[in-house]
Amino acid sequence: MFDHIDPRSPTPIYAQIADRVRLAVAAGDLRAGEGLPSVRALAGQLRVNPATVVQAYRDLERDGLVEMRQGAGTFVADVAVETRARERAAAAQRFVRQMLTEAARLGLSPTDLRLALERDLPESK
Amino acid sequence: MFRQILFTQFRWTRTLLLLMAVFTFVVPTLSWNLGGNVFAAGLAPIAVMNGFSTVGPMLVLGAWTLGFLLVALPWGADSQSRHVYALSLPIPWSQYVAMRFGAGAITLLVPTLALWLGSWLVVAMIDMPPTLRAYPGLLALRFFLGTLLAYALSFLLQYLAGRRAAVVLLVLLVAVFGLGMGLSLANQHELLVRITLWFIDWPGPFSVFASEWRLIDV
Amino acid sequence: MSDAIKIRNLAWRAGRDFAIRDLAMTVPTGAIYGFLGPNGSGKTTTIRLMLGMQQASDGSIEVLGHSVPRQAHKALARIGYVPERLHLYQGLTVEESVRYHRAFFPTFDATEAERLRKRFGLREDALVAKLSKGEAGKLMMLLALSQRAELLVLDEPTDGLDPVIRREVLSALVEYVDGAKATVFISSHLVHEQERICDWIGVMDGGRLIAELPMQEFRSGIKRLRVHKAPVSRDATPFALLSRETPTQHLEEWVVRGWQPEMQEWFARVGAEVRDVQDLDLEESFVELLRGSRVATTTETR
Amino acid sequence: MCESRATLPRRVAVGVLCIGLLGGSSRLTAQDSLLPARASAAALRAELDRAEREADSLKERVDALASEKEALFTGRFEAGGRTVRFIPGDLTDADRRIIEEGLTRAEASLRARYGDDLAPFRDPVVWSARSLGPNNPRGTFLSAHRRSNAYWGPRDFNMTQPTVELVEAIALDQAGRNLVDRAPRISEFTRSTLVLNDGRRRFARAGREMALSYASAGRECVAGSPAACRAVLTLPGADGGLSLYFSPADYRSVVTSGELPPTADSAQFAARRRCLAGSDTACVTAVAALSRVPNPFSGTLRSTAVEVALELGGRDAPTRLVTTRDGSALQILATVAGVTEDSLVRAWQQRVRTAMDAESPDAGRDGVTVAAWSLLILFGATRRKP
Repeated sequence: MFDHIDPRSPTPIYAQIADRVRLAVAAGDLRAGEGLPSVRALAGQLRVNPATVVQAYRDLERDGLVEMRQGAGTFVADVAVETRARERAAAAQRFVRQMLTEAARLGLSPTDLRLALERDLPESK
Repeated sequence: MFRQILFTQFRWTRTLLLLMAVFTFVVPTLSWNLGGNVFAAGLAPIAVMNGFSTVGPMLVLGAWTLGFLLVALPWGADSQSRHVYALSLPIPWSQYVAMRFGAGAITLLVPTLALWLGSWLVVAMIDMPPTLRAYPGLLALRFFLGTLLAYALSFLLQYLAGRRAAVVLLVLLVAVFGLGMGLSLANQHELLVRITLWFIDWPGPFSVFASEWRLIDV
Repeated sequence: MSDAIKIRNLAWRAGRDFAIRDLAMTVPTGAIYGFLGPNGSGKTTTIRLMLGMQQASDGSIEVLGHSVPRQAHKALARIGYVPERLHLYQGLTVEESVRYHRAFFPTFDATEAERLRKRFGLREDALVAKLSKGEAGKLMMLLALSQRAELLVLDEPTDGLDPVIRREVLSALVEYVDGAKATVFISSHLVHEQERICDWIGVMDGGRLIAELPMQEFRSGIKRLRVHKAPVSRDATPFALLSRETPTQHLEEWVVRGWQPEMQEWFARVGAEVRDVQDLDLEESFVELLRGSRVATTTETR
Repeated sequence: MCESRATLPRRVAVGVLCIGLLGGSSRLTAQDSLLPARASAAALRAELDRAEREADSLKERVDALASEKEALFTGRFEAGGRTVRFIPGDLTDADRRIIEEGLTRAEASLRARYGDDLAPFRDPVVWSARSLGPNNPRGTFLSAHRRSNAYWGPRDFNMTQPTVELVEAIALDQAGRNLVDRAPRISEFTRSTLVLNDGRRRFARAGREMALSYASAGRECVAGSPAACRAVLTLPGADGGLSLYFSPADYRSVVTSGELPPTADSAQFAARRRCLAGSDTACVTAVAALSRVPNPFSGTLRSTAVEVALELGGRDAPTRLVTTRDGSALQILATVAGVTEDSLVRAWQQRVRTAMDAESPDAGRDGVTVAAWSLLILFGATRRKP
């Protein structure tokens, strides 16, 4: 789940971690009540500052996606279906925005993008 | 803490200590062999005493060699990392140096004990006239003191000046000392002679070498 | 005491070519402080001064509340130190090295040392002289971590290690930091190593600390701008201009520090237009920062 | 004039002169008693005048020679009632004070033991001191004396007052040498050695020499036999002391140290070989064949007996030493000491054994010295970090 954390990406590491969790929750890979790895274990696994993991978990908690229980660990909260859908939409939106920024840098017009997208999307075939 | 310092000291110098112990054990026996007259008069005290005047200087030489190497080997181990480890230990530098010094001084006991044993063995084989006494313990003590002094001196040179400078200074010292001795034997009045005399006259540092190292005495 | 390390006005000189001048540095307690700088920039010297192994010619150093070098040994009792080169005695075995080290550090945890030894796969009876570079690095890290130190000072701890060992070592370090709430001071010229773990960054170059700031600020504050119709003058910019290049005729690329989105207005006022704002990763930021500082130094001296 | 104290050349000159004058006047007295004729009286007067003139010119010549010789000595002054000369010496006032003190001490030491009787034997005291120059602005003594007089090594010398001891020791040595030179028997006995200073050490050394000797007389003497001691103090007769010093058990060592004559035959060589290989009977034969047996005891050893005799004899002892000419050395020494030969031997034996006990080696001082130096050195070694 946390395989492709990229420290060189402009996106802060804590945000990357939080995104992964969000996506997993939205996709239903993580179910309510399921435990997330401990801060220490995750920091050790990713070789990142433990504070970074804590920050990611805090962000998720603020958004109501996880619960941090003192001494016990961090668990996925009971998330409503709409919330999950909203998370998914938000994730998709972030992805598209990122793509657009990159495209602008490469000088690709929105039309170019739309054509490329339609060609690769399975339904359009 | 000191036990570990002692342990490393011993680890680095154990071969040297063993060789020296063999050497000091053999020296008294040599004195009995070199004494001449052995076959003619049996193991007479005079033979041992004469022999000892020949091998006695070997003990002094041994004391200096041992003293120097006993500093150089641990210094070498420490300087391999440019003393980073020693400096990063949470004790004041002076305490570290003092412990290293103390550990080296304690290991001096190994060749000293060997000398004592060797002397004791030779003495036990001599038919001592009632008017003479043997001093195996005292000889061993003299050797210990002499070695300690040689050790302390090369310790000072090494820790104050580093390796290369230590060798240079030691050679210089020995040269001045030897030259002074030579000149004094040749009856020359020179400053060197006076310096040499200052060193070997009590309470000069080398007075322990100037006194007589004898196994048998009145 | 909120700062683990506090250095002020530090000065030190070696020969004619290298000097540390007026160095000030603050490492907050609990931080993981990345000490960046190219080889030969003075990182190791600063660390040696910090640990009282060399004597500064001027300035004050306070480590864990102890003034260095006078009370260096008191500070050292609470510091785990991993130097850039192997400093342990070659003639001892791993086990003997651990025992020797343990005798000096009051807080040394022998069970932890044993656990780490197994985890790192070090053989007890292996001679230090016979260890591979990676094993030697692990052994040094093992000793420093088993000390239960409040401050870890690591000088290029992973330099020259292969990626697998580097991972092992860094994981152990990160876990230790979380468990012991220790401060870590880690020097490296390998930038992306620091990128993951550090929350503070100090950048050293040519004997001077050219930047010291929280990682977040460091990363978000340095941007590459594409500027159309760039103004000739670069005076009175609200940000620090680190470099300026002209890849095409109409566009200039500016690397700036301390960028805020509101600063777009400044360009509008001078008749220019910012076409694009690019984030830089740590390595790029670091390179640009060094470049900027070096340009500034040469113009200063001119 | 004949009683005046003077330096050596002058004393020699004056002495020659005095003897000449006294001899002349005694001859005159003898001829007066014969009541000779006037003519012979006039001739005698003329002869006397001539003798006087000769004596005067001799005196002048001697004086001239003396002053010429004295001119070679650039340093010269009175100290402790005596004149001290230096060859060639530049002396500072500081040196003079030290020398004076040293001589006064030597004088006091001699006077305490022998009264004024040793006075004629004290002079001359001639020192060779160096012109010291800029390298040695204090003009202190260099150590030549100490080496030439075997004052080498810390056990011999108390360095707290080196120069004073130096002066004292040399003044006493010189007195001893002068004294023994005038007694031929004793000179032969001690091989011209007599040192009146630093007694205990030499007595201990004498004891060590005897204890380690291959001659049983020496070993038995330190072990307590007065007869053996008497043998040690006796110079041997024609047989080289074989019966005097050695017991048959010593013969093997005697054979080792002695020489066979060039004329020795093969049987004698064979006896020697068999003796060295362990045959006691062969040793008796081999010893008998020896051409020469070296004396196993040194003159220095025997000279300690002279010291004992001088001490026992007190005030007049030095005079008696020089004037007693008859008898063996031991008999002369008994006369000097004013006791029987046996008591002298016993007293000497006692002195040797006491000195041996007191002289046993001791490393206490060395221990303290080395410990102090090592600590000082260690302190120095902690001063600098690498």
